[in-house]
Amino acid sequence: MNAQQRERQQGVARTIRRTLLALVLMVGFTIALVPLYDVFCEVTGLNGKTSDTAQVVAGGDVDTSRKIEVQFVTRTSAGLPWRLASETHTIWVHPGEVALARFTFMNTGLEKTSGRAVPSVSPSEGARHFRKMECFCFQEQWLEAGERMEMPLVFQIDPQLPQGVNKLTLAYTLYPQGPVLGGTYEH
Amino acid sequence: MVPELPPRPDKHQAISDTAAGGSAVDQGGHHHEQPTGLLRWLLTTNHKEIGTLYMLFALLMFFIGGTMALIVRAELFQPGMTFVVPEFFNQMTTMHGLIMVFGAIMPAFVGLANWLIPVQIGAPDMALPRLNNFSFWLLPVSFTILLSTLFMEGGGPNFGWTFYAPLSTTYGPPSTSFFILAMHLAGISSILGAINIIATILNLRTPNMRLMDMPLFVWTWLITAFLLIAVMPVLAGVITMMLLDINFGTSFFDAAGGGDPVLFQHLFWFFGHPEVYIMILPAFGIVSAIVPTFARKRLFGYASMVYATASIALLSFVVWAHHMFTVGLPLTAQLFFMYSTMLIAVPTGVKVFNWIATLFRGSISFELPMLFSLAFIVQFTIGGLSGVMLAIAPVDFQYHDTYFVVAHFHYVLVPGAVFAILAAAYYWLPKWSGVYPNVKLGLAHFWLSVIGVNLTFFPMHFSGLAGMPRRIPDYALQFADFNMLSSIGGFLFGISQLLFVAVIVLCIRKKGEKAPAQAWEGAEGLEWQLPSPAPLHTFDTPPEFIPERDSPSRH
Amino acid sequence: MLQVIKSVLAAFLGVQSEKNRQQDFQSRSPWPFIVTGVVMTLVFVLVVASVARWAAS
Amino acid sequence: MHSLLPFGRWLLVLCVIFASQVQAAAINTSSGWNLPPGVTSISQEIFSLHMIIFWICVAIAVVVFGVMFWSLFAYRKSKGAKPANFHENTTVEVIWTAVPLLILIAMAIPATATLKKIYDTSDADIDILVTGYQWRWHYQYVEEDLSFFSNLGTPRSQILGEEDKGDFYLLEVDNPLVVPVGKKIRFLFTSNDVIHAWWVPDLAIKKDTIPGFINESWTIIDEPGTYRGQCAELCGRDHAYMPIEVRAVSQETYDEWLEEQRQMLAEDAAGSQREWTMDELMDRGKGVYNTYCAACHQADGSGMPPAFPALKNNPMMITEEGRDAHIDAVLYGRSGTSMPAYSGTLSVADIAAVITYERNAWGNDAGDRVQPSEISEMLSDD
Repeated sequence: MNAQQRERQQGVARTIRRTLLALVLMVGFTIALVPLYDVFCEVTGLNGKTSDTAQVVAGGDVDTSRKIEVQFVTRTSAGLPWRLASETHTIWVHPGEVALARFTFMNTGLEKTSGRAVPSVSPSEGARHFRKMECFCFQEQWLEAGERMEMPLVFQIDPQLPQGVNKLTLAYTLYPQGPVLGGTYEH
Repeated sequence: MVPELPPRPDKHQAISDTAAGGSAVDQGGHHHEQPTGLLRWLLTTNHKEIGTLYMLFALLMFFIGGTMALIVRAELFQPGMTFVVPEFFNQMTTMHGLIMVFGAIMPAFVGLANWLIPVQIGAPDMALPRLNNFSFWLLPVSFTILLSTLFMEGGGPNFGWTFYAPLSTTYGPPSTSFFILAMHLAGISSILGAINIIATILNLRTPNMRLMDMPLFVWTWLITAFLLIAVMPVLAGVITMMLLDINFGTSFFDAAGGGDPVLFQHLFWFFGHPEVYIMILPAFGIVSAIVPTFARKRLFGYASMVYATASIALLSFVVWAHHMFTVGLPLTAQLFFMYSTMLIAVPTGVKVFNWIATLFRGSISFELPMLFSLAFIVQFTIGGLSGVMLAIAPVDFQYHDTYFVVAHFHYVLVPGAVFAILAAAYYWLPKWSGVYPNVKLGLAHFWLSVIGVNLTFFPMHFSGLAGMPRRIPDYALQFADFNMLSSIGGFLFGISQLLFVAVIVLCIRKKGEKAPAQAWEGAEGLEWQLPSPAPLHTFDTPPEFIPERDSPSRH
Repeated sequence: MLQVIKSVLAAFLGVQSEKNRQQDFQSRSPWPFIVTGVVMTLVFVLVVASVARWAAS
Repeated sequence: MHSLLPFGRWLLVLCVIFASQVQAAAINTSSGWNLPPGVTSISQEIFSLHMIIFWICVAIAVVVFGVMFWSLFAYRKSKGAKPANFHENTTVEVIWTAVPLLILIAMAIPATATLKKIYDTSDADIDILVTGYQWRWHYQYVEEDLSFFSNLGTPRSQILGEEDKGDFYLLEVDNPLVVPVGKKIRFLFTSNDVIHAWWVPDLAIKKDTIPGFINESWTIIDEPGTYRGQCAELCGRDHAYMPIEVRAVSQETYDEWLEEQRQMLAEDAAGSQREWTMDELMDRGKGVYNTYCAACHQADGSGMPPAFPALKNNPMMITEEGRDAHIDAVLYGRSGTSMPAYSGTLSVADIAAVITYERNAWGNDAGDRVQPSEISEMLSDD
């Protein structure tokens, strides 16, 4: 083995170390992308997701110069014999004002089951300005067969809401919770 | 992982300089005790043999994937559920895409890289010959698994080659886990191949050859290999998350558990868009080798070609969401991806202009590789222009997920990448086999392919604009004429590829005009100093390389 | 360093003057170019993002 | 090696074919070669953007291919062309980088303006929630308490070629979406299962419907008429069979239609209380079955085992013991299979009818009736 070949072999070893390092970094980056995406969405309102923990009331004045129409849409999904209804379709609030909306859950099935309401806000730019102080969507709910329960949503529209937005739609989709087997839900 | 160079026999007389007209010098055989027959191919660590294996595998996959495309085209020949049921149709479109992308185009380029990079940079072999063997043999395993899913209960993957969640997770067939396994194996194969190529290019160049002296094919592959290293882990990550969602109750992509189906698309296209460039950059390198040869004039703007390739590669990481204009991104994001996508057209345009400037005031002849390369330039440009149209987000609302998109990416990949691969085959076949490809068969292959491919894909622009969504087995009556044309074209193109097989068989059986070392008059590069066919072991002693004389960037 | 940045900028456009090109050829290590390229890509992203933000408002 | 002549001639022919195709595409805007200009101001803006960028691309193609083919023609080796020796020119390179850049910037400006208009969903008159299902659309008039499913209207016999295909083959539905002209309609999009995309070319709206998430878009339709579209995102087996039909009508007609729908709902509610005859149930059940069940279980109940079990002679459907399981399966679906829950999809009358039909058709002889009242009792809240 001559000098040139030794040098080449060392070079190859170095390159492999570097590419493997790059590979590991990329794997790490990929794993990091999932939480990064959530952070990114929360900051930019990319996907209309709202915060999944209770927020405190933002201080500051109520902006009485404008009124925002907040619209509620509810859906249930396959596999959960529940109904979810909102008391009203829309309420009008001033930015900064703390408001309350009531939702009624009903289990029309024959067994005790659990479900969770997943919120989404449109336009998605409004998502991060939709502050929820109390919401049934923070955790899963259990209902006995035939049980009916009323649950409140306490929220506030951040006065920072962009000027162009004057209507927010909050959609709740009710999903079954519990063991997920083979990709389909047991009920 | 211990890097290992192939042993260097001392008694061996290296071939250097021109051996014009020389027939194959038989010196490959006496190196080691080589197993013969099947075992030899199974265990080979020789870059030329592995390159051949890769290319034959790609050809086989091209025909399997092509047959699936013809099943699709047969169903679409006329409206109605006429030939196959929708479940099977969806499996065919999905498998066609997966096989063509991961089984045909990528392995074909890796095969070309294996064959050509060592001989173009004057290296005796790839840097990691055994790893090379391993990364090839992962592919047949991977695609056997993938194809076997078709025979499993519930059928194979039926969710499109982009496998969007939750169609591929919560609603996927039971065979999805096998599909994920197959993709993992193909991905590992690509990553290992990329590491090998980078190690070879950066370390085994003949003395005096600087990076800016490398042929463009080597340059494009170096950049492609970096892209592979960067994005294949992302693909692996996505499919692993799918696997967890399907089998272990996580919900990365399932809204029911707090996940987000759109996250899947972001991750997939963060891999997928660079992947698109992985499938086209080596084609740029091939065309940049062939056009100067038959224009008998040096490539115009060598350096700007390198720069343009690099900036295309970098920009390819920041345009992914143009595949997702309709998922409901906020306005700012929409604008960002529209602008960045439009800008990526600039370096791509530079490449086309450089090729044309190379032709300008050359001395042009029209041999088979040149014909395929010229067709590549025209057809790829058509695909590029429809790409610019697709970049305009508001208009993309009308184009998105229609046959216009199908026409666009097929123009880039079939009359584009596939034509470049065919051009490469015709260009280097004399070097590989020692004989020129049969001109009559080759001409027939070329013209039938050009007509077939354009007849297939050009009408798709119109069916798309007229409103035909992609991935549908049955369609409204106003799309019938265009689809009939596309189907006729598809069968013409598909069947005419048998001529290519005939050309290759003739070359392998050495039926044809013997080729000298310098097989093409205007060709430049170290590979043309080797006799045709190139012996199994070459450049055991690094060849002489004088940048002022041999570099493609000399003055 | 300035030279590398200039070269990378030129590379983005695919244009480079003869003299600079010669200079680039002299340096054997590609790393400064690669690092600068990645950094410039980030700068490019920020510029396009702020243009998009400006256009959206 | 071989002569240029056949090559050149072929290319010329090819160019002429291309050019004429492109020409025809551009001119016959209404003949199904091109995007429809559509019936909203946004769709027309998009159409003109499309035409501008199309002609720019044609112009670029003409120049680029012109220079290319002229070079191929003029510098043939067979005509004794000698190669020149230049291989770079900074001025030229700067020009051909700068010019495309300027063209692209010129394109980006109107595109940005249009995009901003598309995103302005404020001050809508009507809100409609569009939900994608495998494989049908569901429309909910948010302020009106009115909602319904919209299924493929083309009979299966046309799809299978047993009957001639109609003019609107695969583009017709049973219940079209009805909207008034001249009103700003805001669409909200979501999905029940996988991702679909709601696309009506004449309105230039294409938006993905994503399970658990909500998207929006808007339109003001200027001309009354029927506008057709399709699902544009692969959503499984019957992706091709979930068309969209939007009927834009005058405000008066719209109000009448709303009134009609309300009456039908009231009738349905009344219907769920009364006793239905076997014939009524079988008649209604057959229609429901063919719309919702026949794609998997087949019109003759033979199914496609193992994925979709046969209903004909299915023990569940011919015995008294199977009755509860049968009703349960239709109401809540079958876990681990692709059988969906229909309790939220179909009215109680439809559910009762289809179960009765399945128990008494194709030689099944359970002989019992399932009454709507029975179903509504099962579904009742208390």
